[in-house]
Amino acid sequence: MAKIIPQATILEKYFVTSTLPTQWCPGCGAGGIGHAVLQAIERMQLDPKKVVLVSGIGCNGHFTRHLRLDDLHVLHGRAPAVATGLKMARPDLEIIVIQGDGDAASIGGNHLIHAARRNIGITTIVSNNYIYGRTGGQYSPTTPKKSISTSSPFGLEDPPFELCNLMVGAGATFVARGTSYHIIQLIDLVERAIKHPGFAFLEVIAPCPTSYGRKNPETGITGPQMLQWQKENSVSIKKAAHMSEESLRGKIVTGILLDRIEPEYSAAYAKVRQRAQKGGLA
Amino acid sequence: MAKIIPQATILEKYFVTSTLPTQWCPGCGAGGIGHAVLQAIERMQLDPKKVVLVSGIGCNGHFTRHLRLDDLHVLHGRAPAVATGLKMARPDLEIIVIQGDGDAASIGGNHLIHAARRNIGITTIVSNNYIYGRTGGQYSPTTPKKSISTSSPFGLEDPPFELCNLMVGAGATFVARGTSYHIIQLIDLVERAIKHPGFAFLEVIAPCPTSYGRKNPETGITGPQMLQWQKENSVSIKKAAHMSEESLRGKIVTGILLDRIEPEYSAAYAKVRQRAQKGGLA
Amino acid sequence: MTTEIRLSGSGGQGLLFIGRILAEAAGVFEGKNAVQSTSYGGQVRGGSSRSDVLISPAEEEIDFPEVMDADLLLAMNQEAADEYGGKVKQSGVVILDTTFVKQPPKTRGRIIAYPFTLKTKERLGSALPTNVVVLAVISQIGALVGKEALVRAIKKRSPKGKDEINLQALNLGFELVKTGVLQRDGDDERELH
Amino acid sequence: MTTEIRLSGSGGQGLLFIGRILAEAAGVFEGKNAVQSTSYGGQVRGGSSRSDVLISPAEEEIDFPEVMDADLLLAMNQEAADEYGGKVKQSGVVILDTTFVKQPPKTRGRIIAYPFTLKTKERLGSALPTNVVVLAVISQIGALVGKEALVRAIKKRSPKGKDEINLQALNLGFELVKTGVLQRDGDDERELH
Amino acid sequence: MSREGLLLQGNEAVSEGAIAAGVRFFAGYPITPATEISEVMARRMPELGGTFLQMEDEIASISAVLGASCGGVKAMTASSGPGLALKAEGIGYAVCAEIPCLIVNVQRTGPGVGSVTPSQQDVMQAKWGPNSDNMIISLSPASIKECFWLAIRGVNLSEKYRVPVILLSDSFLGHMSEKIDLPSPEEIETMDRPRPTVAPEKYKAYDADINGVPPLANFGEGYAVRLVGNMHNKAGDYSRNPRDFDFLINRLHNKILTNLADICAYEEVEIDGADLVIVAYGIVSRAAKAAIRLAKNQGMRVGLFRPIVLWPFPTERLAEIGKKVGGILVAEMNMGQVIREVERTTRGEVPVAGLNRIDGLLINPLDILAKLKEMG
Amino acid sequence: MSREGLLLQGNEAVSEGAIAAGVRFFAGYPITPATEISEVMARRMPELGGTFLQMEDEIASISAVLGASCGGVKAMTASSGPGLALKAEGIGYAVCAEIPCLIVNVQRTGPGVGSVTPSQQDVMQAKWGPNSDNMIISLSPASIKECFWLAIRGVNLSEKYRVPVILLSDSFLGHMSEKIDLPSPEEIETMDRPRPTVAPEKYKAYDADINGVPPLANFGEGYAVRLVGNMHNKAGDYSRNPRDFDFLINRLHNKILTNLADICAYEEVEIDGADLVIVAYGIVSRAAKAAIRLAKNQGMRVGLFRPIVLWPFPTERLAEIGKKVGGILVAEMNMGQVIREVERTTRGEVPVAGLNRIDGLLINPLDILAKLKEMG
Amino acid sequence: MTEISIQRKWCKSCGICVEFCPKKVFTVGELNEPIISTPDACTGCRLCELRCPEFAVIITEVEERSHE
Amino acid sequence: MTEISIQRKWCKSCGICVEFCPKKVFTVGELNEPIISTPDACTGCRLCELRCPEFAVIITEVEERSHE
Ligand SMILES: Cc1ncc(C[n+]2csc(CCOP(=O)(O)OP(=O)(O)O)c2C)c(N)n1
Ligand SMILES: Cc1ncc(C[n+]2csc(CCOP(=O)(O)OP(=O)(O)O)c2C)c(N)n1
Ligand code: SF4
Ligand code: SF4
Ligand code: SF4
Ligand code: SF4
Ligand code: SF4
Ligand code: SF4
Ligand SMILES: [Mg+2]
Ligand SMILES: [Mg+2]
Repeated sequence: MAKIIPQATILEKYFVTSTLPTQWCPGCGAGGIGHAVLQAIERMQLDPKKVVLVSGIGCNGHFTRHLRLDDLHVLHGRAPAVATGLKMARPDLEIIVIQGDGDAASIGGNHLIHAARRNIGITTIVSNNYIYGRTGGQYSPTTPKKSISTSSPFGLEDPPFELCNLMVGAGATFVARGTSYHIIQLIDLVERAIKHPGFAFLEVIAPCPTSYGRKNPETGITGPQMLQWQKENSVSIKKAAHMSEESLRGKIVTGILLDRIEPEYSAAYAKVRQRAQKGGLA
Repeated sequence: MAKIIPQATILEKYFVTSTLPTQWCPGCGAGGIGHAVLQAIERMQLDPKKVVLVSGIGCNGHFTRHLRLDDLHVLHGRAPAVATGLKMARPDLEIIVIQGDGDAASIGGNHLIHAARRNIGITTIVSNNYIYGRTGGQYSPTTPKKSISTSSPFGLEDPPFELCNLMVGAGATFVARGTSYHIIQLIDLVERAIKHPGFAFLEVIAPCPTSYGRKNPETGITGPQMLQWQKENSVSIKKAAHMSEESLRGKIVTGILLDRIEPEYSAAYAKVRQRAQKGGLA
Repeated sequence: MTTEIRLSGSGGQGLLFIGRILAEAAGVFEGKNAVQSTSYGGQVRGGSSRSDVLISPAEEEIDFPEVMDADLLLAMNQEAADEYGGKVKQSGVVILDTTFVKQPPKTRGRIIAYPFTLKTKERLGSALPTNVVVLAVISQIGALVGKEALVRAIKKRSPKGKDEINLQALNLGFELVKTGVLQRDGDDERELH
Repeated sequence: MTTEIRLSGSGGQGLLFIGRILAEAAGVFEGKNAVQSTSYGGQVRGGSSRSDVLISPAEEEIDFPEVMDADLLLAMNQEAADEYGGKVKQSGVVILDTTFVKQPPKTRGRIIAYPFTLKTKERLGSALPTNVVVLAVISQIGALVGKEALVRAIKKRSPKGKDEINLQALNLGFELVKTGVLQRDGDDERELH
Repeated sequence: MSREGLLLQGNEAVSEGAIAAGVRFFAGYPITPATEISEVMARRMPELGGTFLQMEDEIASISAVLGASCGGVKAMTASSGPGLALKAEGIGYAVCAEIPCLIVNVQRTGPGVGSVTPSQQDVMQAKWGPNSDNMIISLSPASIKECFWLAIRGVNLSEKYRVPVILLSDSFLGHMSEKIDLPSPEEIETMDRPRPTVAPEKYKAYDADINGVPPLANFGEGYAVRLVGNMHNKAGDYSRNPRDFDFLINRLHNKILTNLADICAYEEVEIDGADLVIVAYGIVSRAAKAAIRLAKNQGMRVGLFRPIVLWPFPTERLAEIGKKVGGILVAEMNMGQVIREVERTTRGEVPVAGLNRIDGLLINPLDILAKLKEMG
Repeated sequence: MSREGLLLQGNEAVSEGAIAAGVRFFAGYPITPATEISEVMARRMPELGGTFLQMEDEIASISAVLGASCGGVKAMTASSGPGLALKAEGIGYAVCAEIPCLIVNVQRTGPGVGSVTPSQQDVMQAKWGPNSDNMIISLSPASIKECFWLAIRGVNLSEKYRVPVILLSDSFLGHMSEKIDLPSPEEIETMDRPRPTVAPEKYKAYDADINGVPPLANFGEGYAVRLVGNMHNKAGDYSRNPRDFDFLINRLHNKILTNLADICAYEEVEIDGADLVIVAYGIVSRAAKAAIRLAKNQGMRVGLFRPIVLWPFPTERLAEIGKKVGGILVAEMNMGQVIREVERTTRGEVPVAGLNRIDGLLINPLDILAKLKEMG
Repeated sequence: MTEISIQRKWCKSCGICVEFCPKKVFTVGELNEPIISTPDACTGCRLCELRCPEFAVIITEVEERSHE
Repeated sequence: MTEISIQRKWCKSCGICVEFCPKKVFTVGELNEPIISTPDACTGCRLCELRCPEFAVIITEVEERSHE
């Protein structure tokens, strides 16, 4: 287990503490992801000047407002597209995208799959709390069937996306899943995702007690209950390899699900520049 | 091999012949898909009154203007979303969506994956000619690497989508691929797709001699050459099962790649109506 | 004449709820005109909360739907008291929950100060229905609506299983008024703060 | 004085190409003012095509960028001839490719009719550079630009490997004018159609 | 639906109005301050055998609505400014393809993501958001009652004229509660799209004279309907003929402009004899009424002109008023949008002043009163 | 870049102008009649070490442009009406977040998908397409030369004022070729966004006075820049304070409106002594010039007022002109858009007539002449 | 037996029918147009119909005449 | 040895630190707020820091004082 950086250090180096407290509800999963991101950044000794956060609209996107880092808080769903432009213009920057499940998979689904397809060198972290938290708890494209939400008062019949599968289908080269509960693993996953040279996708199962928990007590009502549920229902990818499909049903498989190397897009594009500058059309 | 309906019958029953000739270039793949759709409709003896075509913007979407069927020629990329609304409002209709690769996978990518996720009972046929034909030959999200197009004059470095993989990742329940050359198989695939109770996705590899062929002679320049290339480079899914990944590289695998039954979305939603009408919130 | 009531405090104190009950009781069950409006913010939780209710006789339409000068101001925290205390009519009444409001605000109105939250918790075992207790008090003091209408509205709008405790709270509020335990402060003193 | 030239025919006959060459030769290489414009349609292929070129002396700006009354009209198919024949000045010239135009249009202008496409195929083995042949003819007849400028523009704009054949076509055009083989029709006769 | 009075929020009233008008299909994407409309519809649509769809975004929402409408089901969506921006292309498409639908826009503060506080900043966007010239209808309610009735009116106009109708609510009205007496169904006039009168083989989806609304067959009825957003001829086939363009675009305008008497609606308060007239719409008109009350107390004669239909703008009547009064004050919660129409319409014949507020708070009667006094 | 003359199409000239202004990032999505801009950029950007990105749609395109711009690279996109509609939300975001960028809109005929023929139908959309009040700048070139120079001007204004600039070309101009003498680099003035003058720790991305343009640090320079499209305070943090809203929205307007002298541009032809003045912009102004020529021959005294900057509209100068002449004819290829501004501006002091064409063909000098004669 | 007809107004001379007729019934004409050269070889497989992008080929089955 | 401090202004009394401290260092107060009950049991694993959604827990390592 790698070293944990003291919170005091993180606070001092990265936070604008005058912006705290956060606006989140008690037990919200957004903060945990924030910890993991900052721990990884600090552990990797990234130059904070070169780290840019691109944050989506939604509760989870609110994390970045508390930090002393470049931060582009963009339109709902557009973060991967914005980050793609930024990375192409400035390949020297380390770009971390923070989105919610609605932001990433609903309105932003197309940008997400295209970022994956291009293998653009950004890290996209999606906080999947199974709900639109920020707008008061409507179901999202990841909300499990039968869930109650303010827009599915009779129980949802929409099948959900498996975000990681979607990413694999879209051609992503790094796909991982973690949970808020497994915070130590999560830091490692963030680190691995950042280190991955192409597009890295990390899904984090995160509690939204207010908008999801209260209406769907099966997975816990309060923050601690929801973390407990995560603890009890997660299986590492290693273990999962030895389990039957049946016994995996309803389980959260955590870890790195896919990791392969393909040319990173901004680097690949450099070849286009070379060819263009040599003059000939290919 | 099932019966082929005489073209004379098709012309009389389905075409507004005064709209012919088409505006397509010689050898264009759009027409072949049209044949397959009409053959399947007629073979299945669907009631033409109940068949609605939803056509996207692009050369391929122009097929429907020649027909005597309900036809909604929609905005670029939006066909699956429009069709979803129509199907939910009118589950009695048989809805066939005709899109190009750009329409479906670029601007319309999000609607496509969400239609797949919901398992809405429509048939989506994507003519994949590897290019934006209608706007004069810019690369699309399916254009193979290194291709020359008006927007990749130095050779493309974007990795393409594997559309069928994307659909599998999105949760589609029926995924198939055919080619213009294999027209008999294509009719069968259209029929199977229409019969599938949920969302059915059919990719058709189709030639665009004008915008793709001329700049990328490796896969043929003219219509006949491009069909010939399809013939030589296709492998049925059956055969493919016995081939190594290596030997499958660059091959078009045709046939039904995935076929499973899950509740169709408009039918599933009927359950919500039932619960609502019984009065209780679930 | 339109009666202007402002209910102010923190998010989570249930002011929107009692605003709507009051409006419904007056508007629907007593046939008056009633408007309830809310200062609307972007926060998911917490922060300040404000709910205005305007009530007028059936024949008199309510135009502007926010309180201009309150006939009745309820302030459930210090910030609310400070911010709105000045916008009360000379003839108005300011009701403070001294559980939270430690410093009476500058106001022209008459002040009624009482530790509603504490007392509710004491009497009903939970502080949650304090809003309904206060609702009863306000309705009485302002002579806004009768008890029957309040009961109907509460029954209609209470979430499942909550109507019982809410009705208890309503009774408690009526009792507080009747028994005269609500402490009164004169205007003049307040002006000095 | 601005000279107004309209090149019309079918898509694929290369009228846009020679319009641009003409404009570039006159504008860039001979220092005049030149504008070339196109009627723009939505079709991918085929259909009608129109390319207008306006040329004026260096000191005279060109305002409206479309031909109003043509000094020179080239019609490479019947529809074009019919549609634009009437929009030619009294002093204007109408050049018809009789490979496609079988019926001279109603026009006030002088008609020059010649089977350019057929002859080009005959002489150069391919009909493709017919457009450049006609370009040469037009330039001469209208005294629009010198050969040198045309040669430069052709060299600049021809796709790789096509400049040779285009220069041959240019020469052929010049030859046709010089040798006087271009058949001439009087106005009066045409008016009767 | 009971005849008993009800306390409804604006967002609820709009929903119930649309339902009363026959809407049985809702597709939307959540956005504050419009979410309650989704939430009501999520409950009410399935209860009534209709459909509630939460789509992947606003673009998909308007798309799904148009699809449903083609199937003959009255359909609506709801959003706020940023969402309306995303729907603009689809609304323009609906204008061209002439597909009826209701779009509710609960305005919030902008530009950009802005804030969820009330505003009237999307008035111009409602008309000019889509590309090109678009003749749409836009309505502006000022009370809960009007939220209900204008939703009905919106659906009806949309069907009658085959045109998208945009109902412009705002964050304040959307969350304000007021008593409303719901009418019984028979008190509600509902309108349906004009139905074809020719045999299916002869049917063309765009067959109307230059001022006309072409009959619309629903999908699945055997009319071989072709609906299209490209420039088209009467059959709905693509056209490249300039005459077809001219005819089509003019007809799309004329079908509205030749029916202004049917479409336009406004309220007037004490205009006769007024020295000054306030032009205000939506929630601000209520501050204006209060201001008039206060002004009267102070001996001033002030009137109100309240456009209920904002687009097409009631130019004619306003021009008349402009000739009669000493000044016009346009009070609106934006940087000055309707004032542009007022200035244009009154042609300098009367001084026109603006009172604007964009800080997320309501314009107050006292603000208006002060401004009125300033104007003399 | 050579000093030799060149024959360029409008779409090429716009591209070359943007490049000359320092644009090194292009993201777009193909749409006729703007595709050539993409195609030129697909070649030129990598040649110059810049980036050409074909994004998945227009929304992604404007998004990528904004991302690149934050990185300090001058960035642009190009589209046509339907695409501009899709970009509207992003443009509004850029207004609020104050991120410089150039958006070229090559107008085609609408509504809806419409047709690729020329029009001037997106003038109002350019300003009012996004939700809420948006103070943007929009330019209208009339020649190939101007396509080039206004692209430069657009990039410069965008940087100087941290505002999105919309260049309104059209399908005709985009494909028309004209000679242009390209200037040498030193003849071109380029402008960069105002740079921070404070220490990185003190930097705030929105720190300016009520009329000011706040300095903008690029990402990756250590300033901890926070850019945001929500209502915000000077640090870029969310605000719910009405005073912050008021300050921000007013500042976004003021930074443009207090610099009209720098920003506005128009051309006047023979206005002095004119009986009638034509107001025309873009390609139509050339028909107007021809019409003036023809009118002169017939003894009429006609002038031209051509807004080069369409937004903000040159109200002041036009109001003056309105006072001096006998009539104004607004000729435009739409159903009447700029005429609304002209009517508003001239306050009834002069008769204003419109000449409109929406059939995909150019307004012709003879059309104008006939209308002028009608006006007397 | 079959009768083969080509709608000349629709045909774009793409050559697909020519190339892929299993019986090589068509040849290419001067302007690349398809010429029905050996109609009797036609087996009525309809592949030409199905592959013609312009819907321009029509095969009609005609009664096989008895040996008269 | 560690010192545990909670930023009370930031803490939202969610109970996560309480629930998941392996050493049960915290208990719940009257208003659900976390109370540092057995600070000496703390092993300095920092899980409470990392899991606190409000960044409100700060663990400081202090020099273990020698047995004086
Ligand atoms: C274009 C647009 N549509 C809708 C919204 C409203 N909106 C804000 S956040 C959000 C969803 C948030 O859900 P998610 O992304 O899962 O984030 P969470 O709040 O759950 O962290 C929505 C729909 C918006 N801001 N912009
Ligand atoms: C919003 C919008 N953006 C762009 C376009 C331009 N456009 C028309 S068709 C097309 C792409 C067509 O490609 P594809 O879908 O592959 O169809 P094909 O023409 O190749 O059959 C594009 C980009 C448009 N009509 N609308
Ligand atoms: S609503 Fe959910 S996601 Fe949003 S702050 Fe509250 S707990 Fe977190
Ligand atoms: S451009 Fe390609 S897709 Fe379009 S009609 Fe021509 S061949 Fe077909
Ligand atoms: S396939 Fe059809 S279009 Fe092609 S040559 Fe044959 S008949 Fe003509
Ligand atoms: S039907 Fe078959 S055999 Fe006969 S011409 Fe056509 S392809 Fe050839
Ligand atoms: S550091 Fe570990 S042991 Fe110490 S209080 Fe925190 S969770 Fe408990
Ligand atoms: S985890 Fe943090 S917010 Fe939650 S109770 Fe503990 S200190 Fe408070
Ligand atoms: Mg979420
Ligand atoms: Mg394609």
